[in-house]
Amino acid sequence: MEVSNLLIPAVLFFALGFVAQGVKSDLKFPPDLAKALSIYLLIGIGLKGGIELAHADLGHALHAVAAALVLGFGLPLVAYAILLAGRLDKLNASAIAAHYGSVSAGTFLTAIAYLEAQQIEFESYPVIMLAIMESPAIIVGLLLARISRRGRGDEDARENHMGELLRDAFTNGSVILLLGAMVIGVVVEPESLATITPFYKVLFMGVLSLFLLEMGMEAGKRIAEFGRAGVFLISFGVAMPLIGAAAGIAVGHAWLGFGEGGVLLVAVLGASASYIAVPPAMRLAVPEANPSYYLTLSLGVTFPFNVLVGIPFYHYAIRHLLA
Amino acid sequence: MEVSNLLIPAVLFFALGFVAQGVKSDLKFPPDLAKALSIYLLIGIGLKGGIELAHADLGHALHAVAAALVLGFGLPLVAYAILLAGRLDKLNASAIAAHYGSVSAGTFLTAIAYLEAQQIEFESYPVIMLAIMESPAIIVGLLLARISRRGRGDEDARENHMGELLRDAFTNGSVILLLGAMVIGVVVEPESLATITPFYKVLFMGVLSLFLLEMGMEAGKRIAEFGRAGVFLISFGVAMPLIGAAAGIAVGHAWLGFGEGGVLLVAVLGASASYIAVPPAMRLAVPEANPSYYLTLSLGVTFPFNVLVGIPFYHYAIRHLLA
Amino acid sequence: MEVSNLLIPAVLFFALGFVAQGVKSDLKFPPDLAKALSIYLLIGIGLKGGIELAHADLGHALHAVAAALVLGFGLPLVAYAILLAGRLDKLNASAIAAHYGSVSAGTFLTAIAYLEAQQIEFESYPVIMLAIMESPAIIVGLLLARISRRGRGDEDARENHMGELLRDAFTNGSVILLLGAMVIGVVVEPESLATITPFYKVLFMGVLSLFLLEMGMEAGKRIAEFGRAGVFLISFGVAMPLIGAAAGIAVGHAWLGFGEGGVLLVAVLGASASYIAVPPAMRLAVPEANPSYYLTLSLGVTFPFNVLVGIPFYHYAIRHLLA
Amino acid sequence: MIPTHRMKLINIVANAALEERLSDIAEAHAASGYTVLDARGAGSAGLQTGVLEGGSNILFMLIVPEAKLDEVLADIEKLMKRGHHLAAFITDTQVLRREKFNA
Amino acid sequence: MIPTHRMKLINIVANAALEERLSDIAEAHAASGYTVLDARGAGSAGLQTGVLEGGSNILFMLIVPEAKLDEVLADIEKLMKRGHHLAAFITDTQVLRREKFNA
Amino acid sequence: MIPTHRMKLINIVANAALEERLSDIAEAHAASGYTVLDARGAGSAGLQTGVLEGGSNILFMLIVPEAKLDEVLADIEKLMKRGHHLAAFITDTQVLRREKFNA
Ligand SMILES: Nc1ncnc2c1ncn2[C@@H]1O[C@H](COP(=O)(O)O)[C@@H](O)[C@H]1O
Ligand SMILES: Nc1ncnc2c1ncn2[C@@H]1O[C@H](COP(=O)(O)O)[C@@H](O)[C@H]1O
Ligand SMILES: Nc1ncnc2c1ncn2[C@@H]1O[C@H](COP(=O)(O)O)[C@@H](O)[C@H]1O
Ligand code: NA
Ligand code: NA
Ligand code: NA
Repeated sequence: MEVSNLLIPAVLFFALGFVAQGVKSDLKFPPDLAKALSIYLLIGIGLKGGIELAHADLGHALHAVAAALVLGFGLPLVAYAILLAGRLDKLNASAIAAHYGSVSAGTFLTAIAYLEAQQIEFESYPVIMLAIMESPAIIVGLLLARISRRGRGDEDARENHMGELLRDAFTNGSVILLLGAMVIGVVVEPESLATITPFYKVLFMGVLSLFLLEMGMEAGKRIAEFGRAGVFLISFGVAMPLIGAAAGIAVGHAWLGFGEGGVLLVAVLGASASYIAVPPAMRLAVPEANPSYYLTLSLGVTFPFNVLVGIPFYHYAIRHLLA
Repeated sequence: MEVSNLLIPAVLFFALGFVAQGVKSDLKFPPDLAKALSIYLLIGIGLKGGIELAHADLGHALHAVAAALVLGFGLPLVAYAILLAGRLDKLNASAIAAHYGSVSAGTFLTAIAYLEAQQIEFESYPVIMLAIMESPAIIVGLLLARISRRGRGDEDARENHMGELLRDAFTNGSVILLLGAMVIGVVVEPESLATITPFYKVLFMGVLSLFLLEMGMEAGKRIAEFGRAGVFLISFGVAMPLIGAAAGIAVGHAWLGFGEGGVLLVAVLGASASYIAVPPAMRLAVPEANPSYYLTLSLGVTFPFNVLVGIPFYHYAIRHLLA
Repeated sequence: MEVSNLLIPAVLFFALGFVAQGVKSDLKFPPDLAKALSIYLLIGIGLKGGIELAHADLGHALHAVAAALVLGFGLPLVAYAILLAGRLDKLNASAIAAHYGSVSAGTFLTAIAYLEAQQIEFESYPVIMLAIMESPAIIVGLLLARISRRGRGDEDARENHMGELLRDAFTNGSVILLLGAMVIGVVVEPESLATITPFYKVLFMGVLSLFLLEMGMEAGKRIAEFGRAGVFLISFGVAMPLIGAAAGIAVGHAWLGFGEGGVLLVAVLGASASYIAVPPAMRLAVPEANPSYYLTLSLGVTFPFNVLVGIPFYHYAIRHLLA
Repeated sequence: MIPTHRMKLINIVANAALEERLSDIAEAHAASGYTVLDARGAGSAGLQTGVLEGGSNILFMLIVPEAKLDEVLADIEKLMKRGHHLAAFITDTQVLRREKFNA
Repeated sequence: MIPTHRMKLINIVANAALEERLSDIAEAHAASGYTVLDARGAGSAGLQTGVLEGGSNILFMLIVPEAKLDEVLADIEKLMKRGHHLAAFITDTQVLRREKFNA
Repeated sequence: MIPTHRMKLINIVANAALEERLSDIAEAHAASGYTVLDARGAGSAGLQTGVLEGGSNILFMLIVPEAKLDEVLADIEKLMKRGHHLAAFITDTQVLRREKFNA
């Protein structure tokens, strides 16, 4: 594996943002720019997934969905167990766990850019899995928090009404964008879709690079909060992606039988933690948890780790496994 | 007319936003994104119009302009009469009437996407008419409000000074963008224009889809205000576009002699109501009117009606008329 | 030189914004749009420079860098001397001087659009010079201000600590974006860069036109502040670009031996004044100076002068010089 | 002299996800309206840069007649009891046109 | 102890289209300046989501010496009389450097 | 009745470039946090349209116990002495949960 594999725009722009923050540059991004870019990226992935879903094998697709549900429901439980073992209180553990069951679209797209730069083929199903994996993690987080609250007697109708709890998980903004765009990608005729692909497809990697530049800065800002999080949580932020990647590799290889590229993408789904969809959901669902913990872990530790170290490392491991 | 005609990105993204709001998704758009997108879209239409105007037949162009003025000055009077008949106070009637004399670029562009998806040819003159139709409606609204105020003796120099009144109508932001871009499209040499067309032309339909997604959400938010508007106004919001479309069809077919596509676009010019250019103008010109009425009608009722039902219906009617 | 040379999108969109402000249009741009566009433009120039730097002649490149340093350090001193001669206080003189040693990317890019419209070749080194010239000017401004403050005894550790002073100059947001993107352009393999060029290259001139539209409005708003600046400063805003252009022509022609196109670009580097990178730097480094002076001069006087009059005039002069 | 009327301005700085909850409170107490501004900042919940939704604040402003102050604060207290991270502070203010703020 | 000086902070929440009118009022009364923030909200004019210009609010802040308060309020009253939908509220405030606010 | 506690709300309107300096001051005095809003306006430093960084304001809000007011104002005075253009004004406010604002 040559170094040049890592010298791709996605990774370098992320690094640039990270460095800019490190040298205390006065570089500022309009706060709303990242929000606009992530909306664009989610629609772009959704369309891509839908177009591929249109002529995908239903059997395989269902297996991929099932695998996504297993990872989405399973990983948070693993994370929760580890966090409790580390003596973290149950509510913070619930909120953090939810982030690790979900995924980071930015990391996933970096992995795609990484594969494309090396002309490595990959299956399309992981894109579908990405859209599926937001909701289960949120639901598990909600349920874990509910259980943790038991007997504290400060139950609250609104927060804990099961119906609304599920609604919030499925009407999450990111989920709506991913699934909605996916449906549009499925139902619209190719020639009609062609009118919007110059915008959503041709520009995609360029927009991603700009998004990652800003995320690099955001990740850099979080380093100042490491102290607050403490050694145990910071190390969890590095260890959990390794566990998630291992689970992803097992699922992608043994169960779904994907090739090198597809397995890497599933590994990244398992390894990455959400910093866009899940944090606002946890704000409402587990208000008692401290957002500084879960934002610092998912955005400040796990995200840079996956982008700069994890992806090539998982790839290296997969190569050896398949060889 | 097959259903697939309606399954175009423009319509589906609008529907997605509308649904997202309906299911109370927490999906949020940065408030400034829609403003940026509409600036882009207005410049894009203007350039398109200018490029076509450059090699358009002056005679036809003048007829189109005349027709635009007739619709722009006439339709608000019709709307005003209907609203007074419905016992709405004169000032609210004046403000609402202005919106229906003007046009909705979003609806107009959806109609263009609708035609292109079916490979139906259309004349270029309606684009010029679009740019013309903003100002007259604003002027009529201003004059109607002035008359309504007569004798109320709380005249105010600034609001009612005829010169400034006209200036505001012609220096309206949307008018400046449309006409300015149109002039640029006329005077710049093709090879020089080619440097900016990848941005303004190739991306256009994609940007439109993103804009309509957000407008779908905005329209959805307005439904909560239906009660405030009342049954009469809500039904006016459905009836008036039908009248406007009929007027547009008559003008486009009988006067301008356009084909199926061109007539549909003129129908949409007549049927649609402004929710970008006119509301701020009425805020200053008819402050007494309640913005909740005219925003709810143009954005919450007429816009979705035209995009989801009106366009295919007008098209259907035109087909029968021409057959 | 035919008029059609000036009828290029970049110039016309700037003029449109300027006129819109002149006629007191209610046209509004979301404040953050310009910030987002300028981030995009700086990355775009940086990448362009890096790609060209990759296969540039090192010898020539070093000469270009040296020339950029000479202009960057020299021009502020000239400006400072003139301003003191005009009886301006030393601190305001220091801050204004820094702006004229630095450059305006918007003006530079307008010059590139102007050359491309006439199919005039130009060297790639000026792009590198652009990236170099931000920092020296800031440093000179800081040093001049320090000297001016001598003996005022209200020294402040933080503001005047040499280390931080230099850090601020080199970690300036614009510098980071330009140099960072340049490095990325150098190290990334062509086929990998190709994934982001549709975004950063193909759209570039279109995005520039939108940026210049907003800058035209900003420049227009500044006219109201001319009175505050006074006759001397306003005339300085027209005279200084002429001096800077002359210096640039001398350097570009006699020293660097560029052709017609390259010399014009160096002239514009000399003639233009920064309104993005330097103002925030001076806010911190020379807080005593009045921002209304330097913003009005660089943005309200020198920028429109260069875009509308200067570029073609410098070009005309260069033609005669080379003939 | 233009008459003004004493009222209470309730300010709440909280994560953007709470906007709907807060406007519901305003409605529940029949306030004449409310105002929301986007904000960033830092506090016990850590740094809120305003870049990601999970780290974006709003400043929610609500003007109420003094008679209503306590019932509204009670609802805000409920949110805080539930664990929500927010800063709430009340300022005396004089409004133009008492009737606009339904008192 | 740092000296502060009692002044009046006039807050106005209105549609963005009124920004120029309000800054004209500030100038007309020789205020030292003004501050504007983008806002959204809801009130008698309905929901203001901040997405479309016709439905976007601003929070306009104007600090004036007490002596000037009434003449400024008179101009704001004029706007309201003319029918403009806006919320205006005044708060006591202590400024640093009286001279900055020309009093 | 919900208990509230008297504190001071320090408001500063300054160029965006000063944000880091101001948050440093908040930290230096162990404030529980701070809030920042983007703003535009006009003043002695001229028109601040908010479009370019050099012409963009922020409204920096800092709530402190009265005991801390003076030391914080002293630091702000330092900034002004150094020449920085900013408007600073302090308002009395009543906070919910005194302990949140570490007093
Ligand atoms: N002392 C303070 N002054 C001003 N704003 C504050 C202060 N403390 C907290 N805030 C704001 O309130 C938000 C929520 O506070 P917290 O619950 O402590 O995280 C923070 O993100 C800040 O924007
Ligand atoms: N009770 C209130 N508290 C805070 N803001 C309000 C209140 N009433 C109205 N506003 C704001 O003032 C704007 C104009 O009010 P109105 O004239 O009632 O439409 C609204 O859009 C709100 O943003
Ligand atoms: N009288 C005032 N009322 C409200 N805001 C003000 C006032 N004077 C100044 N400001 C704000 O404070 C900023 C800095 O003020 P200055 O130092 O005078 O330039 C200005 O850009 C305004 O946004
Ligand atoms: Na995961
Ligand atoms: Na119409
Ligand atoms: Na220069």
